[in-house]
Amino acid sequence: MTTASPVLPEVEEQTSLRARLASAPWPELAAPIGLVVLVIVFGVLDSTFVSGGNIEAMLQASAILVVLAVGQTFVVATAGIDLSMASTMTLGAIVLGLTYRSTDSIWLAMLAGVLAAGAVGVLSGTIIAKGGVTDFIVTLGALSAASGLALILSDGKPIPVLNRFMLKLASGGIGPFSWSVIVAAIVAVLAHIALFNSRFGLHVLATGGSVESARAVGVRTARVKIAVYTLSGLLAGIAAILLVARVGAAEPASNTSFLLNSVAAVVLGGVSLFGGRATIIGPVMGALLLTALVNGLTLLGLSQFYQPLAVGIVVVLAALLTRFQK
Amino acid sequence: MTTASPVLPEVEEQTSLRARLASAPWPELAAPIGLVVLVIVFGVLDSTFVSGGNIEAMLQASAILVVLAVGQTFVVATAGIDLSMASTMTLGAIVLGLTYRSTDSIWLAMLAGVLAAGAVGVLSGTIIAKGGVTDFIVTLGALSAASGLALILSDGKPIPVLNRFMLKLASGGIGPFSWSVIVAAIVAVLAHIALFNSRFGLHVLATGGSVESARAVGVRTARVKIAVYTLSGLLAGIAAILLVARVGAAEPASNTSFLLNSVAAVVLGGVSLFGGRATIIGPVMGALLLTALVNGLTLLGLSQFYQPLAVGIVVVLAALLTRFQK
Amino acid sequence: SSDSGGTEASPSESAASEANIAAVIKGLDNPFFQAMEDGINTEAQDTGAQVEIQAATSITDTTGQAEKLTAMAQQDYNCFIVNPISGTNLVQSLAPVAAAGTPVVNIDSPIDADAAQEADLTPATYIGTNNEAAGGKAGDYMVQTISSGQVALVGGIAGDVTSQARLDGFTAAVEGKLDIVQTVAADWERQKALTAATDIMQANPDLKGFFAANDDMGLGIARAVANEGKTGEIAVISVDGNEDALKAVESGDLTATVAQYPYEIGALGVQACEAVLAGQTIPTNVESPTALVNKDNAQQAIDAFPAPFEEFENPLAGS
Amino acid sequence: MSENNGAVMTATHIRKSFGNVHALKDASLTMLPGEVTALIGDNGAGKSTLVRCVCGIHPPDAGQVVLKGSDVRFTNPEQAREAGIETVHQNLALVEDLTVWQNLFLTREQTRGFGPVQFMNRRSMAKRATEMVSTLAINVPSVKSRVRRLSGGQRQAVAIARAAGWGSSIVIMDEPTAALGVQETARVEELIHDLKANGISILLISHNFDQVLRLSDAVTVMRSGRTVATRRVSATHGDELVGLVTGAVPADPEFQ
Amino acid sequence: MSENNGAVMTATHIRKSFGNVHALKDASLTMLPGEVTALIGDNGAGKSTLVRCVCGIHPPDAGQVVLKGSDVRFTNPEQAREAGIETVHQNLALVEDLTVWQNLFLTREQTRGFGPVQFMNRRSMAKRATEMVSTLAINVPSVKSRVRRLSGGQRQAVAIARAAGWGSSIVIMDEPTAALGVQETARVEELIHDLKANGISILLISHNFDQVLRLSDAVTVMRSGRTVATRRVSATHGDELVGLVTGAVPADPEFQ
Ligand SMILES: Nc1ncnc2c1ncn2[C@@H]1O[C@H](COP(=O)(O)OP(=O)(O)OP(=O)(O)O)[C@@H](O)[C@H]1O
Ligand SMILES: Nc1ncnc2c1ncn2[C@@H]1O[C@H](COP(=O)(O)OP(=O)(O)OP(=O)(O)O)[C@@H](O)[C@H]1O
Ligand SMILES: [Mg+2]
Ligand SMILES: [Mg+2]
Repeated sequence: MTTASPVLPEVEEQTSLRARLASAPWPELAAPIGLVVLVIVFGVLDSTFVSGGNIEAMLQASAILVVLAVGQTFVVATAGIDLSMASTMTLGAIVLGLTYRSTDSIWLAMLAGVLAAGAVGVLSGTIIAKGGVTDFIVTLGALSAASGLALILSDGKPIPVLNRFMLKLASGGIGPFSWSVIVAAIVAVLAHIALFNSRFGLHVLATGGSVESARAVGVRTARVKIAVYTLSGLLAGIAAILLVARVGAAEPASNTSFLLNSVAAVVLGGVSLFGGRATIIGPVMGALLLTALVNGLTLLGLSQFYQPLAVGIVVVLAALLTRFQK
Repeated sequence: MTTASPVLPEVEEQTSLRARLASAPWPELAAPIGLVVLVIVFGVLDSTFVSGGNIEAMLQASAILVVLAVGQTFVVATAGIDLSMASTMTLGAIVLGLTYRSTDSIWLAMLAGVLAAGAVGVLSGTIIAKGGVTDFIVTLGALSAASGLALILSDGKPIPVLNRFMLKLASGGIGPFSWSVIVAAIVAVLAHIALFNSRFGLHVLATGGSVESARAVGVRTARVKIAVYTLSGLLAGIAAILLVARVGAAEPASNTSFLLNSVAAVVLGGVSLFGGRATIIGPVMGALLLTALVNGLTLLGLSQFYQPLAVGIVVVLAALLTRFQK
Repeated sequence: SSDSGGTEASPSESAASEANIAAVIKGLDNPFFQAMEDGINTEAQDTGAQVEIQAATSITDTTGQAEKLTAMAQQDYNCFIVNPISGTNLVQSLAPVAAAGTPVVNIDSPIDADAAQEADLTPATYIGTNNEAAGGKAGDYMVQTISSGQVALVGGIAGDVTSQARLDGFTAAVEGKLDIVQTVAADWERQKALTAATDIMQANPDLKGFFAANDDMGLGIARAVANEGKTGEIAVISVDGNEDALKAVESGDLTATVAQYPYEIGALGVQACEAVLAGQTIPTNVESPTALVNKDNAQQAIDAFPAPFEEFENPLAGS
Repeated sequence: MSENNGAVMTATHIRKSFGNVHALKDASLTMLPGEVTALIGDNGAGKSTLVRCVCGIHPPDAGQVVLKGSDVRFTNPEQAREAGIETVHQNLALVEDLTVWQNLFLTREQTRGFGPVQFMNRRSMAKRATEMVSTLAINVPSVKSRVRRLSGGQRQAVAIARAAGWGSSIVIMDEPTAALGVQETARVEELIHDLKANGISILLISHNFDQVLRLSDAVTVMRSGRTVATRRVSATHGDELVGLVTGAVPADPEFQ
Repeated sequence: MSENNGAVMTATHIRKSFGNVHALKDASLTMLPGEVTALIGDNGAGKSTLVRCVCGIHPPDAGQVVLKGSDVRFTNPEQAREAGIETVHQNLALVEDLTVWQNLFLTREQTRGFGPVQFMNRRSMAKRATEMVSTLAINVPSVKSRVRRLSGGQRQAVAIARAAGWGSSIVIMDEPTAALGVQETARVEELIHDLKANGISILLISHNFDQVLRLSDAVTVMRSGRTVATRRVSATHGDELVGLVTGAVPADPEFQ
């Protein structure tokens, strides 16, 4: 009864690279490949692009987007979407600014900022999980509400945050890596571990893969939902710190470009908006890609009107690349 | 062998309202209920809200969003999303303006505008269907590219379009209904028929419900994808006409507020972003709700900082309403 | 005081033709900045200077603007013209530029003084119009035209610095004379301004006037007023002085606009760079002209456009 | 029926409607400890719905569930699993995008670490998973491959392995061998014997009456949302069961 | 094997790999006109993959498919359906969010109207759908209810009704009765007889060897991606089939 046992179909047990490439879902490679190609092309066109200084600048510039993208990844992995990240970040920044102004303690200020942002996440998450309202609507509401709150609190005026520590955070660093870059890197590494080596991460992927099945085997899908939105809120708060450090002030007008870019980085990173599958490296690459793109086009001196056109085309090409690989 | 035939479990054959309500997926009622409640509340708070003049104004103001939302509905019904609608509309408007300036024929101009917008849709649809790139990325690229094109073509300057016909379209009309409202209404009705009484509509829903199954029974899912994006492009073009007529000029300004609102209207209308189920009435209601909301808040004299907060809260409440109904 | 931050420019770069200017300005989709760009380009052509212009992708894109500047700071420009979205968003990126001793010319919106100090950055000069003053001019004229009654304010994106300054200026000017019923944000969009204005008129039947933080919105409001058939009854005043707006004033749709001559600001920016590189001393603060344009002088303004129609002596042209 | 006959689980007078569809009108079920109880009935009779009510997926509209003598009202499946009820759902309830081992260990993860910092012990889970599956199915590719790529029968084997793997007191199997091949079916039947030998009570839903008669001690028959009869297997035969299922044989008086 | 024996469909030396999983290594299949051909094999043997290759869902990596004497290479399922091949997939290929009648008529819609303006004739389709289903299943709720709400067996009945409904020349059924009750199974077997009587060739995949021997004329056996034997039912018996499936009986020389 067991003669057939030589188990077929064969599967290379140790997932060799060849095997991984063969079976890997190509989308996940869009960002890395795109990034590499982009670097080569721009590098050839303009040597300053690959100069140490510029690479430093790019990394620094991408730090905020990387942190946001990581937060967004967890949400998207549960088949959700957090449209409010950008304005949550703004709210966090304002709270940070106000606290700093009144207490003059940057530590307290940063804490307050992160907590405020986290609170938005908790609220959205709870409404989504318990209220059973679609992620899109709730986070859209949060987007509007958070930016409104930021305006009210700041009375619509930017709050300068001139503080040596913040300045260091933006400019200082170890070797070529500024502190903000290091912060972003740490966030990414921790996120990777959380997603792939912790129960939480597994439950996130399960919830995204199939809520029904996840519930049926006892995953607390509601809690997971709340958790991921809380996480994205907190990361928006950390991004707020980096933002204030970079801009030197807390601005009440939310920077809308982060709204779509945070999701774009995630999707370019090969994470499906339908949930269930995710990586951290992908979205990070996506964020770098988007930043490098703008930087490169600027270096090439592409006139302002042609930039949006170029960005649009390159983004799509980057995604298409993975197809032609096949 | 057939004694059990009195077919059980019973199902009311003619789907009575009670039955429909009982089994209906509640989300679909978010927008209508929300709208009703909103009208009542605002009406009580400020009688001008329900005055003929104001209702006229609201309908007129919502016409553009309604047309966009209808287009978006078809895309979302296939589990896609068209982030580019707003800037496609902008591009359409610019092409319209330029053609009018050079040919002085409004008919030619409108045709050109609609075709240009349609072309964007065809392109996105083709890349998505044939290139196998996620809708989000492609339409994000299209968003960027279209607005870039609009800037290049217009050299960043608004193009005045002063024409009697366009003026009529915006101001004139039958009774209380201005022509633009009538256009929007016709679009909605035709869309409803297309979605529920044509093969195309069925194939759209099938594609959104499950691409694999739809393909397996021979639905040309690729064609369907291309078709819906073409449709949303064309409708963006029609919206462009209404926009130009309304403001009397074609502006390169990428109308970002329409970007999310077009999707928000659809989702508020109870259409699932995961595709497969859709209505037209829902999104139309959603569009009206969003417009009435801003109108009402303005009438109440809510200051600029408090409006975003209020909008955010009300949108979420509108969605929550359907839960409390249960 | 007229000490300049640019005097340490090395004599080797003194020839105008050697000016290699990087300019970073605000949003794309607003005619105001188109005019500014034109000004920069034309002036550069006339003087034979190299100029490279970049702009933020949107009026809220503070970090994006900073990134672009940072990128350009990598390249070898010998003078920077910057029009920051906010008082501080470009300071970080300008720090290395200042450190390298490259002159920085600040146009239109001012760089926050304290922040600049923190990064020991001293702009060679600031060229621009005081937006608060511009709002003030509009306010005074509003009082002049309607003397009393209700007015509503339509701002740009809520929390935007320029918008806020113009609204504040207007508010201050009409304080106690007119009654401001409402302030709404229309995100610099004509269509939104139109809708908002329509709503406001519904709510306040005996409204007398609108103030808009820029011409685009002003034109939208004018359209709304026209739709209500109240052109002339309700005064609409805005700021910028774009071509369309001037025409609208001429035709009477728009009551008045406070012209800020972005074209001139851009041109002055280039001249400033030239001057600094030529080792000249220039004033640290140059008021570029603003003028209130109403029906009387509209034609004049249109003829002169984009140049200012009133004479003003150019502090940079001298010496 | 009386509830204090030492039953390990009894569900009585369960009602459940979905909108206007009355899936369960009056369903009752008794499982005696250490026995295999079969639940049979036509398509659409309500078997799976009853299962979903018992294991907390759908809270029933009416009726009560008594587990080991105490009244229970599960509002979510987690509670049911914690109470020792494992289920193989008809739809298998696998997460297609996760690998085989991830599905097997979902909510039962093995972790190591210190205090709050706990990392998943992937290697040992993968190893254990391979054992769990190999006892049931022959042709299953690496436990590291995603469920999405498995064949119909392979998936079912995975779902069964999961339910059997966690020393629970009750295992519910909704048509467990429907998609299985000859060998796999044989192995699952062995498995059911083993579980029973370990004193685990099993609820088996099947359309294969030979299998039912072969494996189970008692049979409960449902017809269009109602329980119509219970029989000891020793005291019934295939034709009677067919008759009860189709309605040719009237319902028992106690259920009328 | 020879291809010009008037076979209605032959697939020869089909190979198909998914990444590093070699689902089909060398699969061949011959269907004679008007016959019921059974395809059996263990879980994961490659039966469903072979079916998906034949009906255009996965273009095969290698090998050829000959339909009524002419070489075909379907790149999408639509072509297969147009060529007269209807399939009941193991996963049923139903759109859960659509109603029963919509699923039945998908791509076969009845429309009325003038010229290009065609409206769907909902009433007549709903009516016809009710007939199609009622011949197969007893307990199916209104054809206006969404498939998502149907029970396992009800879904399968719908899928079968769809495949049988369109006077095609070949009907492929991948484990059609796996989830069906006694009566429904009986009806599906009747249906297969009727189809055969109408000269339609049928490919039946099943793990139920009694059923195979009862219904089919010829049997093809697959083992881990390879066709290992073909038999006339008249010339074989259950034990041999089991042996061939498990590998206890070696593959026929022609397949080595
Ligand atoms: N979620 C649901 N919504 C609406 N109706 C449902 C739902 N689930 C089940 N039903 C209906 O309830 C009835 C019983 O379904 P159930 O799945 O319990 O049948 P079953 O006995 O398991 O049949 P099978 O043997 O085919 O699996 C069916 O008529 C089905 O249509
Ligand atoms: N899309 C796919 N990607 C990767 N591997 C696949 C895919 N489809 C099938 N396989 C693998 O190919 C092999 C054959 O699968 P197939 O579904 O054809 O088996 P089967 O004979 O139908 O089994 P069953 O009787 O259980 O349905 C299995 O090992 C399966 O894991
Ligand atoms: Mg069932
Ligand atoms: Mg199969």
